[in-house]
This record gives sequence, C-alpha cells and structure tokens, in this order.
Amino acid sequence: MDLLDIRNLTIEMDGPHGRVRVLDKVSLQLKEGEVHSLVGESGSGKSLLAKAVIGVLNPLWDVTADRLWWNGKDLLAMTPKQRRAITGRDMAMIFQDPLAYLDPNSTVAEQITEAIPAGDVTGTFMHRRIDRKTRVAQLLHRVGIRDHDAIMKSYPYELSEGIAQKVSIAIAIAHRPKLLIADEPTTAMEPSTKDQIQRLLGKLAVSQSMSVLLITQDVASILPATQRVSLLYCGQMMEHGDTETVLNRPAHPYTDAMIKMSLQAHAELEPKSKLPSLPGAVPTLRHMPIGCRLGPRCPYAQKQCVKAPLVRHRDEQSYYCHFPLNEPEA
Amino acid sequence: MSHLLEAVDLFKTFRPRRSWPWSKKSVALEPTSFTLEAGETLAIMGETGSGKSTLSKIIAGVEAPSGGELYLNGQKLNYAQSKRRCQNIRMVFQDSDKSLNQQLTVGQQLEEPLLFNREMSNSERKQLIHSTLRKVGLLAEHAAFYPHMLSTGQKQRVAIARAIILDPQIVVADEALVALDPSVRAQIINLMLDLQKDMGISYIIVTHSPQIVKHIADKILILYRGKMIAFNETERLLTEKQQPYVQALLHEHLINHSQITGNSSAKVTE
Amino acid sequence: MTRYLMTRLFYFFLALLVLSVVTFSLNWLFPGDPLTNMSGIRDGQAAYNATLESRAFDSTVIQQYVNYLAHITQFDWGLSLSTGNDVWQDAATYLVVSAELVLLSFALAVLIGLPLGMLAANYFRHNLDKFILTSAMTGYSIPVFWLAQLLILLFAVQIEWLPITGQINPLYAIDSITGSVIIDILLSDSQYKLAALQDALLHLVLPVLTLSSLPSMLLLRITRNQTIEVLQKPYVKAARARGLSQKRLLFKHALPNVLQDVLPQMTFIFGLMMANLVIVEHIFNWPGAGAWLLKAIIERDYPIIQMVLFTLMGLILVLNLLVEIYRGWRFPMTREERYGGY
Amino acid sequence: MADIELYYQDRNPSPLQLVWFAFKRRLAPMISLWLLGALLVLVILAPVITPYSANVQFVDAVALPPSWTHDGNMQFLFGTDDLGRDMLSRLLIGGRFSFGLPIIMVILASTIGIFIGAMVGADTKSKLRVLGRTLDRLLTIPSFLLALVLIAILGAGLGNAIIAITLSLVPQFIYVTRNAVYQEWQKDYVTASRLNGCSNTYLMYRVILPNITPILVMQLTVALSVAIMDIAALSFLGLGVQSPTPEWGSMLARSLDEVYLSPWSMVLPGLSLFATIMAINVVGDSLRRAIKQRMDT
Repeated sequence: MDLLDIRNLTIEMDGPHGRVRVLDKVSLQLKEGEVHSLVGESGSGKSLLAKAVIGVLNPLWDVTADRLWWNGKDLLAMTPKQRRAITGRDMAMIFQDPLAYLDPNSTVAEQITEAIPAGDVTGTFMHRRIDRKTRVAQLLHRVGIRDHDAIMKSYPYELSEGIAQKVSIAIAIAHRPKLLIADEPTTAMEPSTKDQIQRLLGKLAVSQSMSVLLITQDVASILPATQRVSLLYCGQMMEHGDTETVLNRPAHPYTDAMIKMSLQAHAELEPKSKLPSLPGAVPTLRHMPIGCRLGPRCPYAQKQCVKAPLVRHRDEQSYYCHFPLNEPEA
Repeated sequence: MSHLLEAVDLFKTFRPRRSWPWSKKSVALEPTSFTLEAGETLAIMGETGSGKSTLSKIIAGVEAPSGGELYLNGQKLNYAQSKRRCQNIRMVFQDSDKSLNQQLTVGQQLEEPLLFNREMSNSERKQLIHSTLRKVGLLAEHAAFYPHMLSTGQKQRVAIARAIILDPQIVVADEALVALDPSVRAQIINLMLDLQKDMGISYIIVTHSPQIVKHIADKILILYRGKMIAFNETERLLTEKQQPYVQALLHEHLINHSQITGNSSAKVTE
Repeated sequence: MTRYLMTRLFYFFLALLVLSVVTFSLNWLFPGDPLTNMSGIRDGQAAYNATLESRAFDSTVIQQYVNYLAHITQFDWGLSLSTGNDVWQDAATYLVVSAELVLLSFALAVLIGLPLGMLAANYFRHNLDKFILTSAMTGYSIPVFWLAQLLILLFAVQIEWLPITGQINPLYAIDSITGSVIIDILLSDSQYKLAALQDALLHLVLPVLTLSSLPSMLLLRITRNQTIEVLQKPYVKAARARGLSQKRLLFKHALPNVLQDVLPQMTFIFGLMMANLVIVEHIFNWPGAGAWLLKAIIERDYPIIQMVLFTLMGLILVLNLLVEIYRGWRFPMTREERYGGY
Repeated sequence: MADIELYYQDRNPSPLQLVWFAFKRRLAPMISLWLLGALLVLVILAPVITPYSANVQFVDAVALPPSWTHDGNMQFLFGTDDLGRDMLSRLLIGGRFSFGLPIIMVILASTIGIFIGAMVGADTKSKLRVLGRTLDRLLTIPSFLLALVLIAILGAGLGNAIIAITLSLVPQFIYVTRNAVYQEWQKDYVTASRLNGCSNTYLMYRVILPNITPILVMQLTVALSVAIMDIAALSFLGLGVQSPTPEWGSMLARSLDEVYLSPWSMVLPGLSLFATIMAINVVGDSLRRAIKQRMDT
C-alpha cells in the first residue's frame, strides 16, 4: 500500500477575476521510505500540493480529490482534529526560507523541545528535563551541528541560513515522521550550503527510514537519492516516474526543456552560446490556457493540445502528452 | 590604451551594529584591484559575507568606498560624480520586485534616467523607450503597465531595459540570476549575451553559481572574507591548478549525483 | 545587553534633559516675570532678592538653567502663586490620588484590551470578531467627556446605582494621609471600615470606567490587528504544519510575538490616559493632579503647571524606558534594532 | 449605448487605484465617507441654511424638547436649550468650529509636518539621529498635553486653541513622515532612481511620495479625529471656544448642569461629535485594511 496516495487532486480558489483552478487533477503516489522529487517552476502549484497534504490550506479554497489517502485512510474525510493528530505524528515539513519559519522569540532548544513527543521522555521532573536536553543535543548532532551548546541557546536571528535550515530539519525529525516534505529547502542558498543540506536530507532519509517529498524548481537540485520524480507545470502534472528513466528519456517536452535548461546542462555548452529555453512566460492565473497548459510555450504543440491529454504509461514513467518524445522505435 | 575600468586598492570598512563607538571598525572589503576591458564579462564570486556585494555596490555607486580609486577609461571616477557614473555604469538589482517603483508605470520608470541625463524631446524619449523595450523582448505597450501586472521574467527585463537605456559601457548585476525559474533564467542570460554582442556592454556579475559563471564570464574575481584570492581569466582558472578553496568554489558542479548516492554516510561538515 | 541598556538610559536622560529645558524656557514664554514664574515668589516679597541669587538670575542663562536643574532635582518647584504653598508638598497627595485612578484604569484597560483582542483575532472574519471590532470602534470614537456624561446620566441619575462625583462620601470622615482613598481607609481606625471601603470603591467605578474606555479599546484594536498579522507569519504556519493545536499556537507562539510589538504601544496608551486624566478628573471632581493642572492653567499658577507637566511627561518617559528594557530583555531580537526604522 | 468590449482588454489600474477599489467595495466606509461629505457641505452652507441665528434667545421657548417628542414644536426641529436658543442652528454653526476648523488645522499641520519630516527622513547622516531618537521618546507625549502647555503659555481662547492644537499635531506628522521616508529610502527602487541621476526633489516627490501616500492619508484621518477630539475637549474645559459661540464641546460643558432637565441638549451635540469621529475612524481603519489587502495579494 502506498504511504500517500493522491488521485486527481483539484484545488480551486475564488480570485478577483473569478474562479481559478490552481491545481488541476494531480495524482501522486508515494511509497514508504521513498525519496520523491516534485519539480515545478513558480506558479506550478507545487507548494499548494504540499500544503494540501499537510492540511494547512486556506479553508476558503475548494479541495476535491478522488482520493487523498494517508496509509489507506482518507484525509479529506477526517475532522481537523484527527487530521492534526496525523500531521503532528507522521508528517513534517521544512521550507525555503528557514529564518522566517522559526519563531523569532524562542531559542533553538525551546523549539526543538516542543517538537519532541511527550511520550518520549518519562520520569521525574528533573529527569525529564535532563532527558529532553540530551535529546535536543542528539537531534542537533544528527543534523550535523556539533557545537550544540551554543546553538541551543541562540535565537533564530543569530543563525546563518544553513544552520537555521539544519535546525528546522532537527525540529522536523524530532518526532520521527514517516514523511518529510521539503519545500524548496535549498533554493537561493549558496552552493556549499546547498550541498550540505542535500546530503543531509539524503542521509536522513536512509537512516530514519522516512519518505521524503522534495519540492524544487529545478531538476538540477533534486536530491541525489531521489528514486522517483514528478514534474508539475501550472497546476498540471506533466510527467512522473523513475528518476533514471525520466531524466534520460523524457517523454514530455516540458521535462525535456527543464533538463536542457538546468544549470548542469549549461556547463556542458560552449561558453557564451545561446542557452535552450522555453519561449514566453508562465501564464498568470487570469490567462490560463485551456487543455494542456504548456500548449502556447510548447515547441511540439499542435491543434490537439487544446484538449487535456490523458495519462499514458511507458515502462517506468507516466506522462500527459499527445506527442511524446523519445518514443522507442516501433 | 587605458582600461575600460580599473580599480586600484578599493576598500571598505564599516562599523558593526553591535559595537561600541570606540571599537575598531570591521573590514568588509580589503584593498582590491582589478581591470576590466570593453565587451568583457567579469564575475565576482564568493560566499555570503565575502564582500562581493560590497564591491559591486561600490562600482555601481550605491556605496562610497572608504578608500581607493576607480578609473573609467583612464579618468578618475569619484563617488560624487553621479552624472558621469550613471551614464556609463548601470546596475541591475537582485530582486526586480523591489527595485522597480510599484507606483510608476514602466514607461515612467524608463523615462527617469533620460530626464536627467539626456536632452531629448518628448517624442524622442518615447521613441527610445519603445525601442529599448523591444530590444529586451517586451512590447511597446508594456510602457503603460505597472510593475504588479508583469511576471517575474518581464520585470527582470524591465530592470535590464532601465539599465541599458542610457547606452552604458558597464552593467553591474548583483545576484540578478539566482532566484529565477529555470526557463526565465535561461531567457535572461540569452538576453544579456545578445545585448553584449549588439551593444558591446561589459558586465560585472555577482553570483555564486559556477555554472553560470563558466558560461558567460571572461574573467573571474574570487573573494574570501573581504580579500581577493584569485583574479584571472576563466579559462585559466578552470584549467590550471588552484588553491583548494578556489577549486571547490569553481568545481561545485562536479559533486554530482553518483558521488553522493553511493556515499550516503558522508560526514556532514559544518 | 549592556550596550542596549546604556543606549536606552542615555536617550532617556537626554529626553528628560530636553524636557527640563522645555519647562525651563516655559518660564520665559509665560507672561510675567520669569523668576516669579519659576519660583512663585513675586517682586517685592522679602525672599525675592535671595531667590534672585539662588536662581542665579544675576548670571548667564546657562548658569540659571544649571541652578534650575539643581532645584528640580531636589524637588524644589517653588511656591504656588495662588496659595503660596510649596508646590511639591501639595503635589504629593494630588499625584497619589491620580496614581490610584490611573493604575486601576490601566490595569482594567490591559485586562480588557489584550484578551479581547486575541479573542477577536482568533475568530478573524467571524461574527464574534466583527462584533468585538465594532464595539471597539464605537468605544474608541466616543469623546471621553460625553461618555462620562452618558454614564452619569445612566448609572447615577436614571438607576441610581453609583455615586456621581468625588472620592468618598465625606460622612465617613476618612483623613487623607497618602491621598489614595483605599490605602487611607485601610490605614484609618474608622469603625465603618468595610462600609467606607465599599463606598470608596463605588465612587471609583465611573471614573475608572471612563478613563479606561478609550485606552482599552485602542489596545484591543492594536492587539487584534497585530495578532492577525502574527498568525499569518511563516513561523506560525510552520508550527501549524507541525500539528500543534490552535490554543498552543496562540499562547506559545503568537502571544510573545504580539506582545513584542504591542508593548511599545503601551507607552502611547499611557500617554493618552494622562491626557484624558485632566478631563475625567474635572468631570468627576476628582482631587487629583489632572484637575489640579486644569485649575492652575485657569488661575495661571505657573510653578504648578510646570511641575505637573514635567511629572506627567516624565512618567511617560519612565514607562517608555521600562518597557524598552523589558522588551530588550525578553525579546532579544529587538535589541538588534533591525525593526522599527530608526 | 452600453460599452461592449469587443476585444479582451486589460485594465491597467495603478496601485493607488487598486487601494481605492478595495476600499470602495465595502459598505460601511463608503457610508462614512458620504456622511463626512454631507457634513462638510452642511458646515460650509451653515450660515445660509440655519433657521435662526445661533445666539438669538426665544424667551417663550426655553428648554423646548425636540420636535418629535410630545412637547416638541416643529418650529424648533431639535428643540431649544435652557436659554431658548435653537438647537439645530447651534449644532450647524457649532459644526464649523468642531468639524470645519479641525480640517483646516490638520491641513496646516500636515503641510508643515510632512515637509519637515520629508527633509529629516531624507537626511541619513548619523549626527542628527541622536536628536531624532531623543525626540522620538518625547513624541510618546500625547498631543492634548502639548496643547495644554501651549494654552498655558498663550492663555485660553479660540485663536490660541487653534494655534495650540495645530502646533501640537505637527510632531506626529513629522514622526510618521520621517519614518516612512526613511524606510523607503533604504529600498532598492530608491537606490535605483538615485543611480539614474535623479535630483533630490524628484526623488522625494515623484519617487517616494506616491509610495507613502497611503500612510500619510491614514495619518491624516488619525490627526483629524484627534483634532476634533482635542478642540472639543479644550472647549469643554473652557479653554477653547468661549461662550456664547456654539461649539459641540462647549455645548456639552453647558449641558453638564442641565442634563437632568433637558437631556437632548447633551445627547445631540455629543451624538454629532461621536458620529463624526466614528465616521473618520471607520474611513481610516478601512483604508488601513485596503492597503493591507493590496499588500497581501
């Protein structure tokens, strides 16, 4: 059974210009212990997907799905309280700008302590106190912070971005979640810090045996340990499947373009040569194209593309396109 | 023949926030010298706090240096000479959202530098604004738009249009490419390269992405804690053996997939 | 923290100094003889020449100011022009009377404003929020003196629950020792202690209600808006994503961050109370510093005006200092001075 | 003929217009705005439309209740006070002092305050900052106490009250403007304009001013309600408008003694005062909300 099973998740919101479908029938399955990367540019709705799973979406928005199951239980049918219990016990999330996501007026130790489940520490009052402290130190060690004494006493504003992200990871893994959602954890970080965080996440996924749903805007920054990858564009799923297969033999033109536009690909081109890129810009919510939303920017688009393509499968990958690339010779 | 831009011992000190009035000033940038030729691209690299932003701001005239000289075409350029500077050195900021005035239309913002630096009639100005907008891949109609109606990529294009409208010799771009989406980033890099070819602009870009640097820079200047530790042509920096720090900074991309997947227990270092 | 403390103290004393310069120069701005305005001793009185000397009026203005400072640090504010009494001696009781009123009202304002503000924010956009907000808006817009009249009309005249004016029924014959009625009653050996206390408390109800209405409503609005803002901050979202309950979110994460920004407003609210004190004491015949100030202004009793104004404004500055120190200690981030512009 | 949009056309509202659209969409602030507008017209036209002179005493109609009560008389719509003066006329004329004057005072104070504030805010030298911070602390002192100080110097009376309140409003404007200008000055778009070679005047008026307009307008509404409150309070205490000139505050002071006999003489001026201030506060609050809404999207 899949840990997380999303079928045809749709989110609609009422904007100033009428109803907008910000997430359009997105499906995603996540197995236990799997590292899954979700790639999408800004405006693709990738963060909304994460928020829908965690259950912190704006209550005014309409969330419908054929299935939004966690471990076989329907999340949408639950009361907020039940949902909170599951979220608090089994899921955790880290964000792009760690400094903004830490409470500015509590110390690191306080914030990590809060995340340690009450059942984990027992005994007398003093006992519990010492126990908690050692546990906080342990957690900090686990995310690669050595000078835990200094860090525990500091307030978020005293931390550097990299350390702050490690602290949020420590908070996230404090209750040993089954799923960690990382929402662009390394965007806008410098390469060395980025590298540290990525390695840390990969390592934790294995050592804590938890699933990781990594959200990025760039195929270049997906986790090295990623087993499966999904690409989202303007609220529509473009392609998903086994990482190796998808990245080496993309079926969807969007995947193809994202791979060619990634920083890694730049390095292999002749200096100062023209970089490949998709023409045009991501459409605004008001001017969403009908059918396949990539249509107007897609170099392979034809008339048929005004009809939303159905899912198709090929070996280890699924894609939503009428005219797939890299088809095997018949 | 003199250099297009020559910096001689530029440095910057500052008073840290939490200090006593009598304590020693901190150094943001130690004396740094470099040269830049016409049509070249110089990349300034370094970690956060290495002083790379400070250096770019001094060149663009946002901040005054604490000492040292800057020569433009062999003539000394003082901090106070704002006219001469802004006609020749222009800046593109990191966040186009913040660097565009939300209350003025794109046209009005492009008009601003013209009002103060060019003697032109109204219609000439309009002409120039429209042609510049087209040059950066926008439409003339965008002149009537307010920034909040444009997408990120379009805003970045407007910021570039504002930089090139005075036909400058140097454009300074401070981390302008980092937070962009891949497709937008590729578009903007292409645009910058095209403009360089057409107008012979020199770029000074501040970035921490070695891949971008490799693609567009002719020269690289590497700062470490305010000190210049390398300044050379890209080609040579990449091929010749360098000190470990430079090596690590430039060859970041080499640490790719296979290396980490197989080594998940790698020691995490501070 | 040391640096923070030192700079705060530095600015506090600087502000006090500026304030004293202002009160000092008032003596020249007031009509009449500056020396009389300052000391309350008129030309022709026996002590006039001695005062001339002690106040250095034969010397430069700077020297005069220094002597003025020396006098006020010893609480020598001169003599009242109308009664001839030493101003500071009179002031002590007046100030305690007002302090009783202000402290009670301030406490009431905080007790009403903070919790209701949080409550409204918690029910943001619900009917409860709208109701609380509308009543806050109403309470905030009612002029103090009209509210006082309405309350008198309602409680004292129509349903005769509460006494109208004064501190206590004079029949209880409580001697004024400290100025605060409640303390006086507790100190006195009257046999009707309980009855007197009840009477005094009933007298307090209307003035306290009136004085605290505007500040509490203001505080409510500030708290509500601030809480709503904080609840939308990323770190609260992160805490919510951790599955914390709304209660815990509100008290553990929102409250400290709300207080951080609401606390500085306390000074402002306190200042507003000082201003309204004059009006409220006037209406309720309350023998406090506000009414005294008003009387002095009408009678042009300049030493009193100076003294009361300096004290009221000085108190605001003291509160400001205390709030800032507490804030710097409890919320270390604010010491960085990255927030709040200057 | 109705406008038919043949082509899909983007409207291109400026951010300030967007704030206005957000403001306009709600009912309460619009009612308040209309109310204030109507009041302004009434106050301007007061000498023309008042049925009687404000100070003429009708001996045969002393303390007459409003016309809708049992004892009322249609001749005096809102009744008369204890000296037989027509309440309606007094309210209307009083509005000139209670509502008209504060508007003028706020305009004066804001002009001075914004000008000084803009100058100080643009000055980034640290020397002045010590002075600025000291003054910040003194600014926590409410304007009413400042007005009292000025009254103590100048003496009671309408003219002096006007000067006192106007001057006491100025510091708040300086403070707000300075902080706003200072904060904008740090932002990238101002730096960008500075690098365009703009003159300082252009920077201040074309670049920064439009960005701080909402804050200033909000401060204007706050100042207006404070000014109305202050002048009424001063008059109430007998330090401002002197009798027999009608002013809502002084009318309330008068009614203090006769509230048992003729409650309407207290309720009516108080109600006008309350409604005016309430309307201003509603407008200010909605403006704040509209701005915030604009920022969030």
